[in-house]
Amino acid sequence: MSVSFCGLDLRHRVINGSGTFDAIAAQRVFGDELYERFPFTAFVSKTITLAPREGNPPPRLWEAQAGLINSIGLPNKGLDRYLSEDLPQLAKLGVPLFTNVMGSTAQELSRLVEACAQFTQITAIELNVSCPNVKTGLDIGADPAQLQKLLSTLRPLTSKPLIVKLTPNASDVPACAQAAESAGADAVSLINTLRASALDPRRAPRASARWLGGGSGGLSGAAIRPVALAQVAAVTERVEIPVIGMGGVQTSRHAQDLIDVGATLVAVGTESFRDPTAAARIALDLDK
Amino acid sequence: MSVSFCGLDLRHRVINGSGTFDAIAAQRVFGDELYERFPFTAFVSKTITLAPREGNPPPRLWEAQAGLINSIGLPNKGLDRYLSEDLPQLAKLGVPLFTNVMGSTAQELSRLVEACAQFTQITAIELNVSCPNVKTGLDIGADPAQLQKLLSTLRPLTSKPLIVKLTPNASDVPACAQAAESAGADAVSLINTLRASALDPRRAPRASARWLGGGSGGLSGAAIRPVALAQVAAVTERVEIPVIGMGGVQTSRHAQDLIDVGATLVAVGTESFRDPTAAARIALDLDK
Amino acid sequence: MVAPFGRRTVQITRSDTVGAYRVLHAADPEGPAPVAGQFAMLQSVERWGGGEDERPYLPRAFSYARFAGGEAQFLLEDVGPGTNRLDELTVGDEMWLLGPLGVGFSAPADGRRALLVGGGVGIAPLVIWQDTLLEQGTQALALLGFRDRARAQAAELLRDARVASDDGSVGHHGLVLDLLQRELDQDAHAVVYACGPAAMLEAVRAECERRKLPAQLALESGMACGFGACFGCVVPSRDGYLRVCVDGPVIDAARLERVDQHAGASP
Amino acid sequence: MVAPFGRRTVQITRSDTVGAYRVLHAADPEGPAPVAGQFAMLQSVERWGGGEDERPYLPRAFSYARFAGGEAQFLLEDVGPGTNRLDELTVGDEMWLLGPLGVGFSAPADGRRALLVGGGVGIAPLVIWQDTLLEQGTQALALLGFRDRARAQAAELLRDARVASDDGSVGHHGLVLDLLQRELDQDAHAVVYACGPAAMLEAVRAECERRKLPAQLALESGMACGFGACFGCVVPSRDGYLRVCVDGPVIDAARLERVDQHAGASP
Ligand SMILES: Cc1cc2nc3c(=O)[nH]c(=O)nc-3n(C[C@H](O)[C@H](O)[C@H](O)COP(=O)(O)OP(=O)(O)OC[C@H]3O[C@@H](n4cnc5c(N)ncnc54)[C@H](O)[C@@H]3O)c2cc1C
Ligand SMILES: Cc1cc2nc3c(=O)[nH]c(=O)nc-3n(C[C@H](O)[C@H](O)[C@H](O)COP(=O)(O)OP(=O)(O)OC[C@H]3O[C@@H](n4cnc5c(N)ncnc54)[C@H](O)[C@@H]3O)c2cc1C
Ligand SMILES: Cc1cc2nc3c(=O)[nH]c(=O)nc-3n(C[C@H](O)[C@H](O)[C@H](O)COP(=O)(O)O)c2cc1C
Ligand SMILES: Cc1cc2nc3c(=O)[nH]c(=O)nc-3n(C[C@H](O)[C@H](O)[C@H](O)COP(=O)(O)O)c2cc1C
Ligand code: FES
Ligand code: FES
Repeated sequence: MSVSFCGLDLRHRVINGSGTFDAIAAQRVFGDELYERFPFTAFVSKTITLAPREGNPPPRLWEAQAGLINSIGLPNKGLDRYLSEDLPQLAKLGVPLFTNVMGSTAQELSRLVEACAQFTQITAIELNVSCPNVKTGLDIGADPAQLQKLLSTLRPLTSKPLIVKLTPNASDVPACAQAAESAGADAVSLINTLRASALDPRRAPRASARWLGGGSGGLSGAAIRPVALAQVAAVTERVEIPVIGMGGVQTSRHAQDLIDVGATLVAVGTESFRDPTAAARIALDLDK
Repeated sequence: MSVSFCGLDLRHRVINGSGTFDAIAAQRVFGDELYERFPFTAFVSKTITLAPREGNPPPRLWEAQAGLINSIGLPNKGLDRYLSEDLPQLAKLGVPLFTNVMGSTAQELSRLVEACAQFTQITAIELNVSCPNVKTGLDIGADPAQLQKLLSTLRPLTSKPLIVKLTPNASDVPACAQAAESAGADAVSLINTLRASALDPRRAPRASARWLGGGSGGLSGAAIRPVALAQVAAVTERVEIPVIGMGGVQTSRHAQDLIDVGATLVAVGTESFRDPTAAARIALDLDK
Repeated sequence: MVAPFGRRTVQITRSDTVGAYRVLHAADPEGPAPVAGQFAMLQSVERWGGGEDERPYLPRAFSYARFAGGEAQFLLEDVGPGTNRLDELTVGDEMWLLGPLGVGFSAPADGRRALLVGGGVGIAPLVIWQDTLLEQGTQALALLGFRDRARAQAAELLRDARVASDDGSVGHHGLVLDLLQRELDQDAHAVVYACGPAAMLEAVRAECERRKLPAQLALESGMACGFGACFGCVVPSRDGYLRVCVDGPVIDAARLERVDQHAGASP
Repeated sequence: MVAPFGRRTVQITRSDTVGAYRVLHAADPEGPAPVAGQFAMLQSVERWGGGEDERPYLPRAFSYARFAGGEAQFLLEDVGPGTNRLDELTVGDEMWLLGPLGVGFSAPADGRRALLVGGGVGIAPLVIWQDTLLEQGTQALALLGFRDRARAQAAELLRDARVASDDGSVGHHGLVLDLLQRELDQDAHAVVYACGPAAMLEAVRAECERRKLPAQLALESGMACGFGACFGCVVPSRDGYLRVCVDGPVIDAARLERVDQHAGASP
């Protein structure tokens, strides 16, 4: 059963969530078996920024009830080294590549999009707009008007499909999706992690030492699945462009729920940590 | 250890979340033992509206992973019968009463606040602003400017403490809290349930029949605890007024986490369904 | 019957397989004896949750099937994660129990006999109700419907039950409603007590309405709390929504226009 | 050693108490033999989760303590919900195993002898490393520190180990670092291999730096995936953050300015 997405013909409906699978590291760990049994029908890169980023200090992880809080902080080599070092390796995966990029200004994002537009190995560009606006502190994607303006700037810069990865920490996620659509986005993806915190279990009594090195983090996994289903359903009701649904998907049933409310593709994130071939299992079960 | 909250002297820090404990029904079920061992240091009513409401059609509940989705729809007898029938009974509980009210316009809310202001049995008024605005579809409490305007209208109507129960489905919850504070709110409470959905497990293949009679619902319980901690921490950093923290509290550890990030009181909701005396257990353990 | 405030720990003293079902015995020395038709909210103390999907999270409702000598009996069918977990409890394991909860059955007035109509695991409250009625010297004929022979074995929990089965493997091949009609055709001076799948309850309700006979229906509904706190368990009635946990589970059929599709036992 | 892609099911063949710890044996006939210092991500197939707080949710990392005849051995201490669940597994129970993962130890060059410094449950990778070294004919003296006698019993897993204990109940009353210093004072032509609590690792690192001795430290860190996917397990190094799961767990001490407080075994 092949699936059409933004003009692509994909073998099945399951991809990875950005930042939850490092295909290059995985190749070192699992060898060529990774290529032979690559679980995703398209591969989404970690978020890439213009300049290299170290990411947040440890600890970066906290296990919650049926969920994971991460405060990774988007470590990456920066655009140049991604394009020169990683892209040639990722091209060997044999599936379409979606490059996920983030910038805190329209200028930064423009440069990222323009650069990606040059590379034939990159099939589509995913914009991570869950990045805090330096001025307001809010995610740059949380305000529909701002998002529409941003997209209008970026749209002319490439003919590749532009996927907007919406922030779930917004009052009106469907309005953000509509704004993206009206400004020419080819697809939207959601949900990213929900803002979440944890305290150091070994802190002194009545102290509030934050556990995560980044101060706070994002919740993913099973715990957020009902929120993801609601947001995906609300968005598919309001836009015509295809939707990539994600958030807590662990089984084909969960994937089917997202598809049944209108998602075209489904992404698996945290579940790959528990089961690195989860996406393959889910794709297989979906076909049954 | 007594606790001061909005000029009240409370025996401990644990109250109920609105809509998660019906003291009148509980008295019928558990008899006078309920009074003798009343678990909450103050009692918060279900949300009361001007006109009676039937609530949503069943099914109203869905069990999620470590959480509960409800689509109750705020059934209640309406203001008049609440004041004449319920209030005299609730007064027998022997703890301060917080009456939670909701209206979809400033006018409705004004009438509710004015009416409550007349009753000495009511200690404080909690405003549920997680109610969709008829025009925008967004929660009326999701926009700081609107919320500030609303509060400015309501503040002069009563000298009782006004608690604003913030909506968690907002881009900028701390800004909403600040808006409430600046317009004279005496306290804020959070978090209410996160928007969530579920599908009918027995639906036809590839159909999307919503499970909940209300179309979608709100997620509560353990699954939302890390989100609650993050929102409470973000709010206490930005306001001086006391904060009532809630969301997935099941043990004194969870309550202590909220207190450690600055909450004055803690509310228990869903956990009371699993253990009706949970709040008493938590209050006791907190003191240890 | 008023319930103690708070869930209490009870220990499993016996767990028997009865055909497709399980009868769980739990020592509850402090527990007040329930009225027939009342229920308890149950959850295992250990490992409630952690199955596929991490459910169960909330306690589950079960009718008292018997209560004697400080021991409660529950009849259950493994239909999901909660019943699955309870099903695997063995002697010595502990459960949390909140109860007895809800409104039970009330006895027939004016010398009428009782007709107990049960479907599947819904026969549970009829077991204790028949015990009670027979003790009081009231006639209480049980008419029970099951999907198949394995399930029908539970009919042995009642005295002299007449059985119908969907697949014809035991008793009457067809619906328990057929048995009820036959009985009522012969002697209609009866009160009907029914518990089972929604479709069965609705058929019983409609039949009794047609014949102007009193009927009490023990409903089911997804519950979060069992004591009126969540407003989650409602069913529509002629006077608006009723909370099954505090206004029921036993509801006078006359109060219902029809039995909601979500208000019955798993078929 | 490259790992098969995907978690595989392995069966518990033995579970022994060794003082305060447990040694879990699992049949892994298809599993490639690990290099000493490598680890596996483990989770039980049944009931992973459902304890207090519904955790564990993610798999947990454990060093191979031995691997022979298609059977892997893990040494574990019950410190939380994950280790607690693994601790209660019995013969025939199943685990999911992903591994072998990470970079292991490498043997001393130029005829140096090996000093194996372990603390608490951190001795696990030193067991298999000592086996390997002795087989290769390399001297491998084990210096082990424990909190108390119950924990110190695990020293029996290594050959001729010298022991220190915090409470003085066995061996030297004090730190394992004292034993190391004593050894190095006598013969400093050695490579140090260490695994244990962060404070111990840092002391070992500083000592070796002072003496200009090569040292390999097996670090720990909270992990979500174990195969480089999440970037969650990082520790600071002289060249920025390293992922313990793919750049380690064994890291050349020279790469670290200091051992991060989160990078060691539970003390
Ligand atoms: C008053 C009363 C008395 C009862 N007495 C008995 C009795 O004596 N014996 C007995 O066996 N049962 C009895 N029940 C029914 C029993 O409570 C349910 O069968 C039980 O709750 C099922 O739990 P579960 O976890 O095993 O199954 P669940 O997974 O909860 O499934 C049960 C039903 O819920 C639906 N469902 C599936 N997933 C979900 C979800 N995520 N959230 C919500 N619903 C879902 C399914 O479609 C299924 O029909 C009674 C119920 C009530 C209300
Ligand atoms: C490469 C490597 C090899 C290892 N080898 C071994 C080994 O051979 N034997 C062995 O016994 N252990 C080993 N460990 C450690 C082992 O993985 C941990 O002890 C285990 O993960 C603990 O899990 P738990 O659920 O039992 O405890 P957890 O509850 O996860 O607690 C463990 C630690 O995490 C902290 N913590 C508490 N709550 C949370 C929370 N909600 N989220 C995150 N952290 C929390 C605690 O403070 C505690 O220090 C190794 C670790 C690594 C990285
Ligand atoms: C450890 C981790 C790292 C992530 N990194 C990124 C990232 O770099 N860019 C991004 O857009 N989303 C990132 N995400 C979000 C995921 O892509 C996904 O939206 C989210 O985790 C929800 O899906 P899940 O519940 O299946 O994990 C990350 C999530 C996790 C858990
Ligand atoms: C069944 C149910 C009904 C609720 N009804 C109300 C309500 O009427 N008014 C309100 O402000 N909040 C209501 N809430 C929200 C709770 O008060 C609380 O904010 C939320 O459930 C989070 O806390 P918890 O995780 O401890 O349940 C309700 C929650 C539940 C689960
Ligand atoms: S189950 Fe909660 S009100 Fe009935
Ligand atoms: S544990 Fe995920 S990157 Fe190391």
